[in-house]
Amino acid sequence: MKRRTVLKGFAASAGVALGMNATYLRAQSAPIRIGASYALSGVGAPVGTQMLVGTQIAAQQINRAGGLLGREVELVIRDDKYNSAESVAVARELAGDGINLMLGGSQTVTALGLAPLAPELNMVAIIVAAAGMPVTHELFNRNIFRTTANNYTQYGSLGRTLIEQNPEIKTWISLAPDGDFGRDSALFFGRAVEKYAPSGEVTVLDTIYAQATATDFRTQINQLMSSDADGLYLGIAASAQISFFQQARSVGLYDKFKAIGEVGNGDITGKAMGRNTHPNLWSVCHWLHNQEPFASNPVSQQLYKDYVEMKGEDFPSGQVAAGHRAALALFAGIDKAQSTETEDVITAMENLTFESVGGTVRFRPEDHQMLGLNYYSQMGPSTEAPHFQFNQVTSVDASEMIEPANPGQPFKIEELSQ
Amino acid sequence: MSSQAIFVLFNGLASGMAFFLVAAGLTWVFGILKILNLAHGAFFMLGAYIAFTVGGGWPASIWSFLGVALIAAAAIGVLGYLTDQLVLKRLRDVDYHYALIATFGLMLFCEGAAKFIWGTDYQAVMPPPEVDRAVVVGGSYISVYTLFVIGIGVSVFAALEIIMHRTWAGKIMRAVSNDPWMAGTLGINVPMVLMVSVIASFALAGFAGGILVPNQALSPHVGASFVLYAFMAVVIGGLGSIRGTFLACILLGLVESANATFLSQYGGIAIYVVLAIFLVWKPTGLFPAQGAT
Amino acid sequence: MDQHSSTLMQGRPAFSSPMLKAAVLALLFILLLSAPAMLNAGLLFWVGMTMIQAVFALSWNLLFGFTGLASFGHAGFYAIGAYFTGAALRYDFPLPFLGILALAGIFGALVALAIGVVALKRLTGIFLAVLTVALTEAMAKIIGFSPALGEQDGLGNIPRPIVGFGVFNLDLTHSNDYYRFLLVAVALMVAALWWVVHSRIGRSFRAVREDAERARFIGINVTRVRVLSFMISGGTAALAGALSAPWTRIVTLDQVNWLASTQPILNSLLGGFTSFWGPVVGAAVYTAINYWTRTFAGLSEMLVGGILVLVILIAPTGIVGLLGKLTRRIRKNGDRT
Amino acid sequence: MSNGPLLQAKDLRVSYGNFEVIKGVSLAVQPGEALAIIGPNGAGKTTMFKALTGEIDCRAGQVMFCGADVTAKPAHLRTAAGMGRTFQVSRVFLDLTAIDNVIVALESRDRNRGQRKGPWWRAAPAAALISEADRLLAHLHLGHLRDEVAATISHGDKKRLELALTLALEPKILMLDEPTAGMAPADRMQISEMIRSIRRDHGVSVVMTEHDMDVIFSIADSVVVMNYGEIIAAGTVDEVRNSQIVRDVYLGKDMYHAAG
Repeated sequence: MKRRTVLKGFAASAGVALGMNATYLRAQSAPIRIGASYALSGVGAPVGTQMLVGTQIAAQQINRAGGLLGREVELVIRDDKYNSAESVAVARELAGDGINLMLGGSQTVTALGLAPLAPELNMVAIIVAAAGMPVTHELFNRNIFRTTANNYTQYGSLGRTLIEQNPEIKTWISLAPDGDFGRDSALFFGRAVEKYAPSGEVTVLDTIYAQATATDFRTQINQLMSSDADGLYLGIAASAQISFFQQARSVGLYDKFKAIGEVGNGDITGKAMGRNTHPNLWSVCHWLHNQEPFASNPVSQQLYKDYVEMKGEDFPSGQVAAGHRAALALFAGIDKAQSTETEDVITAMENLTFESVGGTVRFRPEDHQMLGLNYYSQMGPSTEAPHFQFNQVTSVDASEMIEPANPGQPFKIEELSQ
Repeated sequence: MSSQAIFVLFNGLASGMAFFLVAAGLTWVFGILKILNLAHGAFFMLGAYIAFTVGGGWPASIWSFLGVALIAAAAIGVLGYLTDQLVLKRLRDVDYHYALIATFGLMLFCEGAAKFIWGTDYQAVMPPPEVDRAVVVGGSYISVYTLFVIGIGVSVFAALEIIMHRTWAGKIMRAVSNDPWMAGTLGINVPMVLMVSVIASFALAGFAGGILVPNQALSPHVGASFVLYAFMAVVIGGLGSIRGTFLACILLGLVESANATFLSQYGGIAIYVVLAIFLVWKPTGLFPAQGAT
Repeated sequence: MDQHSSTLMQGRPAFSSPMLKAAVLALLFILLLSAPAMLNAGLLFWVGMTMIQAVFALSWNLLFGFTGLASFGHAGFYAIGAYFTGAALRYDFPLPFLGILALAGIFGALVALAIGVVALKRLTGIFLAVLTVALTEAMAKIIGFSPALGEQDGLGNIPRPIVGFGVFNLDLTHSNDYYRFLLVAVALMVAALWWVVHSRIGRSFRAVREDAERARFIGINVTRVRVLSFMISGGTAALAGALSAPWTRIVTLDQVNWLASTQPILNSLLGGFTSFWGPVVGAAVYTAINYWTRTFAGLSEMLVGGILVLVILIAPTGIVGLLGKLTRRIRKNGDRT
Repeated sequence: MSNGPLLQAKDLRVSYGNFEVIKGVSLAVQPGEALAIIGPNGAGKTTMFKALTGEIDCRAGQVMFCGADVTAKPAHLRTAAGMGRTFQVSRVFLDLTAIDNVIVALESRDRNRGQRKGPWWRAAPAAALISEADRLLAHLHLGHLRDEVAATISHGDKKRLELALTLALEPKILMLDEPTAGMAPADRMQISEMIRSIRRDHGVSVVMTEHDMDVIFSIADSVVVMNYGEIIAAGTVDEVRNSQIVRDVYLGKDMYHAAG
């Protein structure tokens, strides 16, 4: 069985070398079927649909180039409904259909359902965007690979970026959703601010908490206004973040806080707030096609070109790149393995290096965590439509910010030496 | 401490009046039709979207803002007429559980339709420029827009009180609410009164959508955040009683505000404790309506 | 069954004779038992979820269809069972799995009892609707604040149990094995509910649903009957949740929200709440619709909402009611000719 | 059981809000006796009736039944103790068949007595109960409607079915609220004949409110006349018929109307 696949792969590459056309090859072998499970409905839909577009473009690109191992790539698209039970059902259904390669876990809730399942289903599961620490710690297993930064790296780097870019700000505070994520991300952010403050004299105040899905932040805004801080980490995401900005702007919070680092809404907030965007708002950034270093990156240029062709819009969301990157990782792994067998692909991916919109990235073999540059964008209002603009993008190398690999064990920040 | 108390008070009143704007239509239609319209929040949401579509994200003045809210009210009133003709009218004389479940279905349908029409991107509408600033009261930052919402809430309450207790139309409404059969024998066109009530209730939901849209991000789920509070207020106030609902909204707003200030690590819990206390202590509500079960 | 035939005892109109009904049920059981051999893992997962949803819907309909009380927060009971079982398995409570299941059911029933006692006299109508919704929301909030229950992320990585029967152990770690266990458990629960509905207790439930005042004046303690029904319903819903935790291997707040509470309502109405088997039919049909429309992403809310409204307006007695009407009409036509 | 009255009200007071509807009424019903409560509309007859059966609470006073104080007892316990009642507009379980209506009542009676016929695991009603229910239906001329759903049977049949439900409880006293309300004259006579035969066969006491004097005279032994929440006259049928006060406040206005 395995031998046949290898032979097919060989024949396919030979075919490409001999200049045979893709149609001929497709007729020769069945397509490689890859599951793509994203949140396409429910509250996760705004993000999930964008990621799917990125994945679809990646598949088109590889097929245009003759496919993988000489075979066409076929995506089997499913909606996990931003719901862990649904993501479990999807994974089982895909496995039952004979699919052993999938992209999923576009959010932490779905990744937590999917991750423990991969070994049972003998699948390679790419966790596209779930940044929760457990994925590469207590939930780690060999079958999962994460193609996004984890929370510790991500929000530590955001804190570092903010203090390095705004060294004059001496007092920082966080507004975070109650729960694991909010508590941890505010902590990671604050630690990094303290560690990387150039002068060393910086105060991080106690975090203020709000409900993740709240619609009224006036109490928290009043507390922020009454605090001594002039730098803010905002851990509230999605529509709640926009509600926060709407309510905060009216009472003058924009004047008080000289810099805000937010959790990752990026252009979602920019599009909604338009000319009322905070003038020094930093975001976790996946991709900005017209900003350096993305603008001169060939992978990024091609993705943008294909996006415009496919969607007819010229302002792609950064999330498109997350779906694109995850798919590229899997394709590169299959290509390196010259096989689609689960075990072969895992072995190949453990030491994989590939090119993404943000440059070269690789996986850390111990815990299958992706490493590369993490980007942070700064935006503010603009006089022209869409009335907000990105002013600059900076990067931090993940390998400087990541915790030591410790697969199988829960992540504890207290155990890290400062 | 006193600064905190002032803030809790203002913020609580603002939340309470926002709840009331949503709850007013809900309690009205309950009083007349004895139907708890679970889709009320969804029509509120549609009102907010219509206001956004008509008025855009930056209202030019407070007058154009109010005008847009009235347009949203009219549009949702029309939807109310259609809903009444197609759905509610057919459920008048059957077990009220059917109406509850049908309006639940309507709610889901409206949310799905909103996603279909307006997409899933979040939108933001700013308050009109006249109220788009803050005043500092006793060290607390209070947005003038929230004072505007308090003013609108009190005005709507006053208007409903006058209509219900001082006018001929209100007398007819109350007669139908108390005993539709008797009202019918007295020559009142009961089906007409019921239809007008449904339209008015929906229009109130649309108006609330237009007024409250600058309050938070606009998404298809925006109704859910208010409507649960509105249900609680309607139950605590005494089903169908506008006065009771008004008081209950203020109470819930204050509780929520105090909870967020003094017990922020358990945000949103206190309101349920209050609800439970009321359900046990005053199960018929502050102002029990006649005939409500 | 004996010759006594009455509405209380009668088979549902869609199945005319008890013999036929028993044969259909036996066939269904055999089909479900052999499902692991015939279906792929994904479909099998759906079948398992449908069986759980069917029991969940039956528990809701015991309350609504047979006692006349509507709970709009039934997901709360389901979540009690699911979270308790999830936590017990995840944190290795020193309890046998069957004991965990039993405790989950008892917890559900006790919570229902507590609600019933507090809200004793007013356990009806809109009061109950709002109370159940609010309590479920409050419970979701509390779970969201509990690190041991996974807060917003849910309780994941739940291991499947090994059931000890003293002399031998039943290893349910594999999907197919747990599926068979699930099937037997569901069959037993359906049988128990069938017994409740068709027994003296069930008849007193129906009397209360029909006319609580009249029931009081034939000596029925209406409050006690309602609380009892609420307890059985809550306990069964909790058991359904308890069975789901090792099946999905993750429990999240999605199982405690409004939409989750709608699921049993939708299934019962779709299938027909006037019939014992209606919720089961509804759960199966709903899963089928869901399965065939899974590629039309984003339309699910419109679809579910639209179906609910249409069912209420066009066929308030659901699929089973509609089938019954059809067979009666056909039979009548047959008689005439 | 004592030898005193079967049912007794002592200085009963009932208010709706601040408005006192029953202003200290006392009455007694002896075992086997049939008592009619009459009075003009709004006199408090139905309220009095509801207070006696436990449908509403009273503000002050006492209700004694079989020698025990039942004032604080809810309706279902008074029913279990032997009080059977019918409603002005007959109430039966509309979605159930006639026989099931009776079976539910029989099962409730047995439950309240702590009896169970047949093994616990048996879902279907015991054969003994089914035949008892059949006998009751036959007794009230409802045998042919055995398997009809109650919602579909006629008004008069519903009244009889309600009586069957009540009789299934084997009550010591029958509380009948306007047993002939809304009936044609022929039906009224049939019902009063039936009530007489039940009294004869079962030896039960009867308390009834009624407008129709013919029905009252054919059933009742004694009569209590109420006006504005008070008893203005009491006695045997003949005594009340000839009482001047009664003629003044009651017969003068409503009597001819009701009888005609």
